[in-house]
Amino acid sequence: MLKTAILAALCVFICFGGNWLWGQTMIERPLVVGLVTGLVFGDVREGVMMGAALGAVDIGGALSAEPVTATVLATTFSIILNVNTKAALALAVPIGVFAAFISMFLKNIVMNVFAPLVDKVAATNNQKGLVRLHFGMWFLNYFLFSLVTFFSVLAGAKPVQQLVNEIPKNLMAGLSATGGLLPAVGFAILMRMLWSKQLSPYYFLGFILAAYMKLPSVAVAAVGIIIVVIQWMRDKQLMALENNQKELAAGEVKNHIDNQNNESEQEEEDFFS
Amino acid sequence: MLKTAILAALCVFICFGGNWLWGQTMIERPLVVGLVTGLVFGDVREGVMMGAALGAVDIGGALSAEPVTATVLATTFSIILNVNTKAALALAVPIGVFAAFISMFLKNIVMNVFAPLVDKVAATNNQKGLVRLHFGMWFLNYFLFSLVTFFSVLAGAKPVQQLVNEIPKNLMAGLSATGGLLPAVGFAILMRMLWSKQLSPYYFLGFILAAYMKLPSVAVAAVGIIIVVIQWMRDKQLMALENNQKELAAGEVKNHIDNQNNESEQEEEDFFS
Amino acid sequence: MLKTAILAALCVFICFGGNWLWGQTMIERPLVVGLVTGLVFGDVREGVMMGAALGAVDIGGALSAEPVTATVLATTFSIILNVNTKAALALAVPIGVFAAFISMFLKNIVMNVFAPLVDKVAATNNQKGLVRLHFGMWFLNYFLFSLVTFFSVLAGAKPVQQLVNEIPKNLMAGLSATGGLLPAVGFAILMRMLWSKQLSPYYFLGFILAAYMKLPSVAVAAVGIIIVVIQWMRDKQLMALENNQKELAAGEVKNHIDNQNNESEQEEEDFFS
Amino acid sequence: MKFTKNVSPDDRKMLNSIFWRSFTVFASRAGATKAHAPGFMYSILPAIDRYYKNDPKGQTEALERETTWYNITQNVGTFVMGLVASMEKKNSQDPDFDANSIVALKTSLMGPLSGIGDSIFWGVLRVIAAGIGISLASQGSVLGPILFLVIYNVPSILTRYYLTYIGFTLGDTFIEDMYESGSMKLLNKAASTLGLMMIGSMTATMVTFKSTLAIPIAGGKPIEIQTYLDQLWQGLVPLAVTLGCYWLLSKKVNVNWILLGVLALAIVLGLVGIV
Amino acid sequence: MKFTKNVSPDDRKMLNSIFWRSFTVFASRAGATKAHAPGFMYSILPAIDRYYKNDPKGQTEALERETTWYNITQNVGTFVMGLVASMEKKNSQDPDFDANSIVALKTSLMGPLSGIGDSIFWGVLRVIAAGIGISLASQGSVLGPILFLVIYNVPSILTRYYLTYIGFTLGDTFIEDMYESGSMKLLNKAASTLGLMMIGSMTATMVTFKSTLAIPIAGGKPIEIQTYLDQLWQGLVPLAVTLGCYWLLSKKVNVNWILLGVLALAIVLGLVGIV
Amino acid sequence: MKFTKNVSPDDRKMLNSIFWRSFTVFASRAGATKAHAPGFMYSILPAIDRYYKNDPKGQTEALERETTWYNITQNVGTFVMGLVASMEKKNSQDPDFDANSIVALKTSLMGPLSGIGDSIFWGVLRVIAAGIGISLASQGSVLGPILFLVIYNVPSILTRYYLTYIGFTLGDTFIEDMYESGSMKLLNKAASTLGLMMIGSMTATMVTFKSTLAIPIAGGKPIEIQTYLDQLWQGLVPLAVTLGCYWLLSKKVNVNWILLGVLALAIVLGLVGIV
Ligand SMILES: OC[C@H]1O[C@H](O)[C@@H](O)[C@@H](O)[C@@H]1O
Ligand SMILES: OC[C@H]1O[C@H](O)[C@@H](O)[C@@H](O)[C@@H]1O
Ligand SMILES: OC[C@H]1O[C@H](O)[C@@H](O)[C@@H](O)[C@@H]1O
Repeated sequence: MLKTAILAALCVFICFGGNWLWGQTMIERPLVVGLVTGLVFGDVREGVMMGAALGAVDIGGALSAEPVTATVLATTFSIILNVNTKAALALAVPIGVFAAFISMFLKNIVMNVFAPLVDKVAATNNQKGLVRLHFGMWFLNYFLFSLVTFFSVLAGAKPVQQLVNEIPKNLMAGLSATGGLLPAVGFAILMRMLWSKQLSPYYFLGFILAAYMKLPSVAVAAVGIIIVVIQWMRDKQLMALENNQKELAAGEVKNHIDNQNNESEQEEEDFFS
Repeated sequence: MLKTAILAALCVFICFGGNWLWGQTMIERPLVVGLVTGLVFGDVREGVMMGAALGAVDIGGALSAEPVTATVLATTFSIILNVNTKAALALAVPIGVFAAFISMFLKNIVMNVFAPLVDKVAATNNQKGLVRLHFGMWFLNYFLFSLVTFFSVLAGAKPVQQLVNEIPKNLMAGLSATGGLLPAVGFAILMRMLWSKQLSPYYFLGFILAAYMKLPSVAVAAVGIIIVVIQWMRDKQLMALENNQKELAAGEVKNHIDNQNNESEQEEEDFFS
Repeated sequence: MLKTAILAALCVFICFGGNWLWGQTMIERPLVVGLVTGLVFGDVREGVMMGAALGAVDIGGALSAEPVTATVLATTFSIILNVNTKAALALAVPIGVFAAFISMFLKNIVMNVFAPLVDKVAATNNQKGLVRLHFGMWFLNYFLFSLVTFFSVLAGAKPVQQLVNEIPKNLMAGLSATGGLLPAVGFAILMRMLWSKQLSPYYFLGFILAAYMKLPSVAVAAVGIIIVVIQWMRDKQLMALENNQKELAAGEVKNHIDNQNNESEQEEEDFFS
Repeated sequence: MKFTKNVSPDDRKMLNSIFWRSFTVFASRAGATKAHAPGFMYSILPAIDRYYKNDPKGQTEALERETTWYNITQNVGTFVMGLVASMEKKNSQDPDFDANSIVALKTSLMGPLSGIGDSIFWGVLRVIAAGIGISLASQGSVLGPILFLVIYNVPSILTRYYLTYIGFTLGDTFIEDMYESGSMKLLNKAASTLGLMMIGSMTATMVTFKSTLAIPIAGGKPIEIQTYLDQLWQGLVPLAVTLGCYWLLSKKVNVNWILLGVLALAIVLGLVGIV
Repeated sequence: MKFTKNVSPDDRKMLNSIFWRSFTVFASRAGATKAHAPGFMYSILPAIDRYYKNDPKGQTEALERETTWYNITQNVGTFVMGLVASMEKKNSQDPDFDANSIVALKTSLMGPLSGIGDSIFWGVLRVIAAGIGISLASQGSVLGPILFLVIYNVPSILTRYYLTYIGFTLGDTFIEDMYESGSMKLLNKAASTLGLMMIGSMTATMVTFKSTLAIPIAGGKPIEIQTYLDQLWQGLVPLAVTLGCYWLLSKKVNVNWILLGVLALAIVLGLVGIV
Repeated sequence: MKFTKNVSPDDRKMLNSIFWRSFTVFASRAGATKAHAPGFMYSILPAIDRYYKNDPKGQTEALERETTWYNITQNVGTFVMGLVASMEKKNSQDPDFDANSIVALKTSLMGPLSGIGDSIFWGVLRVIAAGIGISLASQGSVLGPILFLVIYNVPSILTRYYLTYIGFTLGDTFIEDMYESGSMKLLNKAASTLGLMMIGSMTATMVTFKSTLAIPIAGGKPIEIQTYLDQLWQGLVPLAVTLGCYWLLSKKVNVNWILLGVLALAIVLGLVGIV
């Protein structure tokens, strides 16, 4: 069983890791995963059909299971244990649900430990370090993730399910909640860079438009652009006034007076119509 | 049957055309159409009751059939063919649905061919031409429309229904879609007259208020007026500043200085409170 | 029965009046009212349990009956008439609905007669009068209200219900409507104090945000604050410009010129970023 | 009525003429792009002829201004006619008047006035009249249709009449005030702002497009394209088509070609099964 | 608490007095137009007497300012009382202070503070307390009502107390800052803007009107008038009545006549079957 | 394509390099706070190295700018990469350039571009490809997965390629224009305004919190706390946590402590049964 477990984990690593390493080319969709697993275990037809079955269920992301793990496990069980499609799915999908949680947990929480390193390579302009970090994180994440499949095959489906059921519900809920709250830190960092007392109202405006008026982000952006354009024209008008004033104050009145008058008249034409 | 067909078409022409020629006085409502058709075919009571029957169905525009055609046909069938109300309605209403489409098609699409003529009479200040065009379009539109009723009576209800069913669905869908898209051209013409780079954001604001915030047009207008009033006061304030500046630049400082100060103080009072 | 009626009315007066006299401490909740009535009539256990029964129904204000009256009556009936809980509730709750209306009517409409007196004590700085008025209104209101309970117990539940049913529906509807419309006068008085032509658009903006965009008042306030902050900064910018202009006009140019330039540059920095 | 009293006999003659002509405003319909423009032009002719008496160029320009899309519940549309008359008057007297504001104001009034007008006349009044009429008619009485017509038309025609005068009088005072305070430039900006907002909102509600295309999924429910279009941007196609037309117009493309293009586009979309 | 420490003994005495009086704020209710104004006046008296000690005119003016409609969840209303006290202090010291901002600020705080206050106290806290209380009481235990009262009142009264101080302290600092930066004019504009927006939103939600009139249609379902009113303008009647009252007030019509008028209007509408 | 033609050979080399690197943009994920920042940094390196050739300080600063949260549908994210490249170019040439606008612009583009990108690529294109692929595969044909990959990837990769160039070219022109009209200050204000609005909207939609706490009522239905939280303020907890983090950051608290704090908070909330 060890060889089977390693091969299955490899399939997950290739399809899932490969998809995100290289352009999200969709080699993580059940259709493709089924094909790959079929090739590895020597039954392409079975693999492709299992992929089609899971793919039809998952269209539009309807499945709450992580589809790569689910497909690999279902295909493996079906080819190796020789059970039929239905039974293989019934064994694989619950583990896929657990895998979805693990994936979220790895990406959002475990990988947080590398966040300081990102700042460090940037602060030291350590470009080689950046490359190593980037791909190192990739490897670690998907390697760890493949272990779910590895142990599932090794231990057999049933015991794994039991184990999963024993994790306290409260703990799981808390871990899930971290994923919802952690982006706050990222946004706070962005705010540090953009915030100014003058502009802070716009942060809350964006919040209200999304939270209360239920506008999707394209519409918030459109409203934002409208505001920004109107603001811009007003600012330009005021800048012109200020500059005129400075010139007046500087006593350059005599020379520029005619030009200025014409100019500001023109501007007025622009702004008030 | 020819005489009957001509009389029925005449009823449609009088009621439908007459309604729109003269003040939408509602002589196109089933109630009135029934009376007129009853008078023409010599059975006022039957006409009035048929009108009441159809009128009760159509209140609030619940009917997708064009009511004039439906009422005239139903009344005609009932008086001439001597069938009962139910049967007459069953024959007439489907043709009325077709007539509704023809009416939309004539008004929105066929009549488009006259749009250039409208521009032409305007460009040449040809007022007689305008009058002729106005009433000519009226006659043509409602004359053509009456033909639906004419042929329906002449050919009998059944064959007409069959003919209608044979029009390809895709073509009908396409023709319907033109009605939805053509107003775009009308709005584009209006935009040509009002558009300016400065004010363009407000076009999109109006769009978003209607499309995303689902405001009805009275509410969009109210928001618009609010914006316009606020903008106006700001603009006035800035104009006052600009004018002061110009006077300063022109060296008229000495004479007006006191008045200005008082004035601008007063304005300030106004604007900042 | 007179003694019982007086005692029951006293319970209402103590619980309802007491609650509003002193800090809305919730001694008007069925739970507490039941306890008090139980104490008065010598069966604490029955009172507490009746309170619990009514309290569970009324959680979140689900009951359209006025809870104090309903609880007192139900407890009284149950202890004195010795009927069971269900029956006591069936008798008491309808009278409670009527009492809710009476309470609304007293507070919103009858008490309006004292509104001019409030203005009068203020206009004459009659502080003692204010105190007397404040507590006098309290006493009158809750005394009158207790009479509902008094007469209900005295007359017995049935006849009271009949009486209530005989009030014309139209009159009741009209009286109810007054409660909905009278706050208009209060708001109009507030508007008199805040209204200015310049700011009137914001009144309508608030209306639209609540009526059309369905924003709750916290969100309207948030939008208001956002607007006010943005407006404030613009106003400050314009005030600076105006002040500079006045100084220029006053010929103070020479002395302050350098400082001003620096200052306005700084301001610009502030406002345009 | 106060509004009808302060009007000079000549203006009164003109307004009455506009009132009568307004009955025919919806007689013709010049397609989806101009709607009832000819009817509006016909109705407003008395004003044009009066204020640009010996000025054919003025008449031409005024007529050309009015060739744009027009559609307002006709019983309240006379308000706009009166208003436009008062603005044309000002325009004929003052070379500085910005004639564009006439179109801007007219345009910004269409949506709200029709919303109100249709509610009152088609919603409430007609339904009341029909309710009474049908009750009588269903017993075969001729009184049914007759009462229906009377109940509906008396208030309608009175409204139509007085609004002609109110539009004219209000417009006159308002525009005079603007002039005296020297705010014509601001008036034009305000009218254009409002006009553009209303065209924007009409683009969203009156230019319509709905794709019926659905991609069938083997073993699943079909994917409806319209859902994704709405997710991208509500009313994407109407907005794109309107802006496209505007862009073509600003490139001096003949409007007839644009019309034909939109027609062809819609039919092709139909034939290939997208709508 | 930091907020209670930096207050002078005299202010502390005054604030404590306001705190205690605030318990009676809702004792009286002067009808729908003033609501709890007398309670507010009674509560704020210690501040008025303190800051306008030998100035009966100042006292009168201050009292008159506070006769307007007042209604805030009482446990958080003390925040406003503290704030008003700090503004009256400033007003008594500085002749340039714009006393209107006191009303403006008070008004703009009512809606949001009650929204928050009612949610927390009536929504959450009371429900928690009742849940626990009912569980015990349904077994006949006197502990039920007692625990209910304790759980509810301890946090409520603490909130009431500290907010009195917080309102006063915050207000003091804030207003001092405004003064130093010379922005009092802007503060008044801001408070009035916000106040008007909140009155507008309260007009929409708290002035209510619903016609139950329905026109029966022979052979169809009845037409409900309210539907068409909403189509015309949401909250048309409340807005019209409010603006009407405002207009009458600005024409110096006595407020009692207006009240009577609204009363009569509502009853007549009821009698003729419109509401 | 016009957009790829007007680019100098050196820029072309750089853009191609960015294009290829962009395939790995989502390879790593540095937790919920930085998301795909390292991938973005790796992809943009060619531009940084080119424009700050002998300027390690410039390189460092540029890299540090890019360490913030990054997440855009990757097929359209190259547009932003091109744009950032053009802005880094300007920044390297002009000491007055406000480098903050780079972050501002990038941030403001994330939400809308992902909204559009996800709809088109994950919504429409992938679903079409899967529909066709599954039909074939369910009969056991290897053509199923292959066609699926081809149909999906050809348009995706073309989009990715051209958007790299379009972002660069558009950005270049736009920024040049701003410079000439002397509006850089305004550009920065505009970008920051937009950026803050988008972060505000992302706070509302992407920071999530839902309490499952419910108070059971003896003899009634349970009271759900989340309902009252929403009544207080929609998204109260996400907003409070975000502002809290911001406040801590501005107090120079180390970001790692903040991260830990949020983690601990969430887990504790879970353990005590609030979420
Ligand atoms: O909506 C305004 C107007 O549009 C069209 O002209 C017709 O439907 C009228 O009945 C309606 O009043
Ligand atoms: O809404 C504020 C306030 O209004 C009234 O006074 C009562 O309903 C209180 O319970 C409530 O707190
Ligand atoms: O939403 C943008 C982006 O977010 C994540 O990176 C993934 O879910 C991608 O598939 C998606 O395109």
